[in-house]
Amino acid sequence: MRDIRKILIANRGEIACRIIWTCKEMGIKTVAVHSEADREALHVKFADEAVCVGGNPSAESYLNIPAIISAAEITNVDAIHPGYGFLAESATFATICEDCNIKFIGPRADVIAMMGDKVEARRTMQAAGVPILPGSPDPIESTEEAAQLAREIGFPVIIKAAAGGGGRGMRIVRQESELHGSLETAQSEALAAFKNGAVYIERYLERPRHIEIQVLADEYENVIHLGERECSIQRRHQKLIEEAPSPAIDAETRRRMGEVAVKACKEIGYSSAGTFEFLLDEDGSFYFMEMNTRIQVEHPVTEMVTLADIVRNQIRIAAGEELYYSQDDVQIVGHSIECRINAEDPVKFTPSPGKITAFNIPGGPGVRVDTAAYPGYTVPPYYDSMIAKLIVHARTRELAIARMQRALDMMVVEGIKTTIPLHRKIMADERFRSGNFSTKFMEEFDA
Amino acid sequence: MRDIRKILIANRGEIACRIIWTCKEMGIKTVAVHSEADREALHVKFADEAVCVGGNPSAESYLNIPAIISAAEITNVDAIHPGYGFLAESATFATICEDCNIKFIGPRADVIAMMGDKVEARRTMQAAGVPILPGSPDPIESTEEAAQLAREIGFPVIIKAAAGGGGRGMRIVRQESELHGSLETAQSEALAAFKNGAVYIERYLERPRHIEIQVLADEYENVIHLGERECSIQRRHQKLIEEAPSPAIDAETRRRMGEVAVKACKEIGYSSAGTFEFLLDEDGSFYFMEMNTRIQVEHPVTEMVTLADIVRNQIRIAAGEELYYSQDDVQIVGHSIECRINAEDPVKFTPSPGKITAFNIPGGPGVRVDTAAYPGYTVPPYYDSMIAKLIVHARTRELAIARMQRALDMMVVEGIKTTIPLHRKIMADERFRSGNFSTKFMEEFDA
Amino acid sequence: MSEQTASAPAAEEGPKNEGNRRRKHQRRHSHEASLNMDELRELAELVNEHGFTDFEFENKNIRVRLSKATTPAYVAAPQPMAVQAAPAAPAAPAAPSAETATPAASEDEGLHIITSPIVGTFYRAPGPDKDPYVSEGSKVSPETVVCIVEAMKLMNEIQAETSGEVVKIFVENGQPVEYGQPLFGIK
Amino acid sequence: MSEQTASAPAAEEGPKNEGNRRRKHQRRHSHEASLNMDELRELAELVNEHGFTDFEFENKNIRVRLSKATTPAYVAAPQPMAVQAAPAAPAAPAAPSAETATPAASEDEGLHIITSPIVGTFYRAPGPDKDPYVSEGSKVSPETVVCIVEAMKLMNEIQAETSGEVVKIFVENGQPVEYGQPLFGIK
Repeated sequence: MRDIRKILIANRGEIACRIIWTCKEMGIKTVAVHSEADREALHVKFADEAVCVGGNPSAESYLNIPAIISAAEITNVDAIHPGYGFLAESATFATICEDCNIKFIGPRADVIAMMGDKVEARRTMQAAGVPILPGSPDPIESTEEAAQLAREIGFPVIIKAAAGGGGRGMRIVRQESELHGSLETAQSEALAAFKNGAVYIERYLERPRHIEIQVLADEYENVIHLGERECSIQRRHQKLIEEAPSPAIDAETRRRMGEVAVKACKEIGYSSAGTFEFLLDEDGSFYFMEMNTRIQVEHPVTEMVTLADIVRNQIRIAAGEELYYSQDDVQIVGHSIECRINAEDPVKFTPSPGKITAFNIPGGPGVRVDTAAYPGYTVPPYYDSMIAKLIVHARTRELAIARMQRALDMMVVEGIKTTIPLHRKIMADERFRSGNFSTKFMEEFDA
Repeated sequence: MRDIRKILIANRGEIACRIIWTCKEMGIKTVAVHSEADREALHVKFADEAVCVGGNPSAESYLNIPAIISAAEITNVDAIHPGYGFLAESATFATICEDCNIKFIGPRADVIAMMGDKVEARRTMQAAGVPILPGSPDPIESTEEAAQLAREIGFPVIIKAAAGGGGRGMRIVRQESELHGSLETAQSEALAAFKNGAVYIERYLERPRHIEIQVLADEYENVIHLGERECSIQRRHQKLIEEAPSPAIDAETRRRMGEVAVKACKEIGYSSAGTFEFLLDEDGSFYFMEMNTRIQVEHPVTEMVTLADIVRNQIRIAAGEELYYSQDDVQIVGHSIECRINAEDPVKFTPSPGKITAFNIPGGPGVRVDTAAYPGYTVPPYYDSMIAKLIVHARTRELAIARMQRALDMMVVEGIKTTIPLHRKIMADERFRSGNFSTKFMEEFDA
Repeated sequence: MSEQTASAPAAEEGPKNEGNRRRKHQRRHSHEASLNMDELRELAELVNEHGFTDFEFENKNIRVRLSKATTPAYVAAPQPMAVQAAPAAPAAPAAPSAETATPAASEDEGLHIITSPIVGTFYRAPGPDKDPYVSEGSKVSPETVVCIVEAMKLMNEIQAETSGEVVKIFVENGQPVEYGQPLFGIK
Repeated sequence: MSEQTASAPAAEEGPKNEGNRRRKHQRRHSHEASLNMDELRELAELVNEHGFTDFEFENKNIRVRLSKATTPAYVAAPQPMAVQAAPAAPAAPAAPSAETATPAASEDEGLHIITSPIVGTFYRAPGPDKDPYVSEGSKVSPETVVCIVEAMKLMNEIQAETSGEVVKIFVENGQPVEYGQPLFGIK
């Protein structure tokens, strides 16, 4: 058992506040780190202590490992919570934390490193019995190898960067003639974006859903899952709306996906919270995409339907405690939806930083808001555009949609443009309401 | 089945907003009524239409039956929701609504009238098999009668106004020598406060808990209960903090109390949401106090642990629909606490109306805020001092208290005094945290 | 997009009010010697351009003060009403009252306003085929009945309670009125 | 009662700062006899450029006052930090930095401030038994090492990067410092 009395939060915005809230509830002191632009940010105001770690660009502050480690040392913290983004999936950072005898709140560094390499992760998951899309076991070297493989798998296929994410280094190939050009483009994009040109190839699903399973694993091989999240409403691989449970998943599929994820965690010695992302095909089969070894933006929908506090679980697991509930204790109650409110033009998606002149947060039954914004807050242009997460919970999906519509109507953000109008449109959309949609939803919605 | 497409809300403040939220979720149009002072109030801004019904004193506006009925007529509403307080338990108002062919959202006028008369209510409940405190079946006429009765019941006894509430016309008598004086005082207080000097007498419990059962009844004799609320933290019969479930109630006691309440509803032909208030004695026996034939201030704690929307149920029942879930569907999940944030001095409890210069509402997991206040809002001196209800939900009572402490820390109200510091003190109090307290808690806490 | 819509009235209000004030000040000071109109206009523009909300100028001949009302409370308050006003029922009494409850000060300054003492329906005549109680130009004394407001099937005759001439009628026959809503302007 | 506590610093700040500003401007402009439009323009630009929200000028002939609305944002922003600052750990770097990060303009105006380029622990000397690199009164050139900031077990020598005399040392030996925190004042 490790004594965790003080945690440095190596992040900003709503997730830094979210972590502080749970620390307060656990009686744990908090240290905020911040850039110069974030001196007036809410995570700085709510933390017990705050340290300015550098200039405004993320590389100088929130990605500045020496500065963050120094801040941890001068404030004498027991652990660092990395949140999501920034250093959350940096095996290097996790290793340095270990070396400095500061507990990194997340899985072991070697597990992060393994899951960060898509090819390695795929191989490991396959060995652990997780279904994966038919494809190349190793990075593709030549067009000939790719062609051979694609013929075996069957077109369409997708080329993906081994190190990547967010759509960069990704190409869909529908016939063999396109293969050579797409392979070269993907490799050079991957090299530019991730300093690693390795790509692999796998079957491409035309209308899949993005379904992810939330797991909790302690250091003693106790692993449970908290059901799935439906994350198919994405725009260019950026999630916009998430739900729990998924309208496409029944109890039996949930059990099967959960069991696969739990077994895999045990195989790789995973501990902490984590997420298995799957593609669910129209025929009900599902395939591993990647594992996120950190808290997710969309974790609140799972918290709403299970009443679990996932951050609390992360901290307890990091302290060496055993999971304090079993799979049988996990009940999915009602339906939850999250809308990401971004400081963006709701049509063109161009960022809209600036000062928030009016800000009203909705309240009432079944409404949760995670935000670091407030009236008068200036959204800086340096970071992520998400300013709030609007989350609702109700007995059924239909009631949850009605609640979200009401909450969106009550949410007032003036001074900057936000995605609120887009969310209103999606909530009113017949296809969304039917629950019958895929990751292609936004492409077709835009059109 | 009645068609309810538009509802006038004969109330103000957070409960008016609360009702509007559910109406929005149900696709029902809303009409706000307001006094001149409330022209800028949030319920006016969020409603589809608004009608100024009179001057600032409640008697000229929110209690002004002709003005409210006229407002309902000119806006052509199908129903009126009375909220709590004001006209919510006025049988006269309910009757006039019926006469004007406007559906009063609540039970029938004759049921309201019966429950409004304490002696009558007591008699009816006794006949329906509800345990009542040993005492006088009829109003007490003479000291002799009182003395005879008190000897039978055993001292201490309490004298209560038949028409009353809120502690006026109430006297505890511990020995026979005090009886005559107390009786006269109680009668004259009752006469002054309620224009009705009738009082009755019953056994006085030294350290009872205030436990209430939430019921839902439709017009077809379907009745369910949503478990209990613990409301023992009161100051001069004004509730300050409410919880669900009660730390003193086990599943068996809940079932017994619930069954008694459900049976009574069927006996009296009750329909709509309602609350049975009980005193729970230290030995586990419970006694009927009164029935509230309206939505309660503290209804959110029940909503948090059952995921029911009580206002939605009221409206559906008023529309002539059947209850859409049965007793078996009602699950109590986790623990919820509500703190009433009043614009009052936290020590002296003197009202503190005025302009709110800064207002931050807590967010994050398991936090709900019901409020009609906003930055810049001026709390008028004419009405109730409650400006917000802070409600939390967590897996256990201990976690809920920690969450409430965190939420109280995050809640910022500047410009006026509030009861936030008092709630912080209570949440940190060992006796409160132990769960072992009675309605005497605040008397002893103040001391 | 409604948050943009909602902000529009607030944004318009500032410059409009300021315009009113500026005109008033011009009227008051235009005859005075040491600053002429052009200078004042330039001054006002200058002060506004820099976002000042208050300006005072004074010497032995002259004193100038310019001020712009800031309403931080209004800006900070949620204003979803503007969002909903458009799709709301057209017969809603809220919408007309919002416009007429505070008649533009410039036009109606000096008028005595007869307001509705009750909520109900406004009728100008005692019956459908009858002549109106009063019209523009009618002289009234305090006891003159000027209209009926029907509430709960009761016809409530409203008296002028002042003397003068009816110069403005704010509400149309048969329209709903709320408490305190202006009915007539009397000069 | 902490919300009352929290509001106190904000309330004090306004009048105090305003007082400072007013005094400064009186000093600067008191010799002038009158103002023409060009001067007023210059004045407004000057005041605006410096971000002042209030300006008053008065002599026997003339009195000028300019003011700009202060941001309501600050008032509306939650400020629980003040609440928690008191019970927080006394060795916290946040507390001292909050005070020293922006040295009072009146005292330190004209000083060149050497700030910490990294987060770490501030040492004035190369070792526990050694003399400080510099003291008040020391002359420095750009290459002069003025202190060490220890970060991750590394001793980072900080150079003056300017020439002059050390007139102020903001941080005590052995104290933690954050990025951008003032270390020395050089004149």
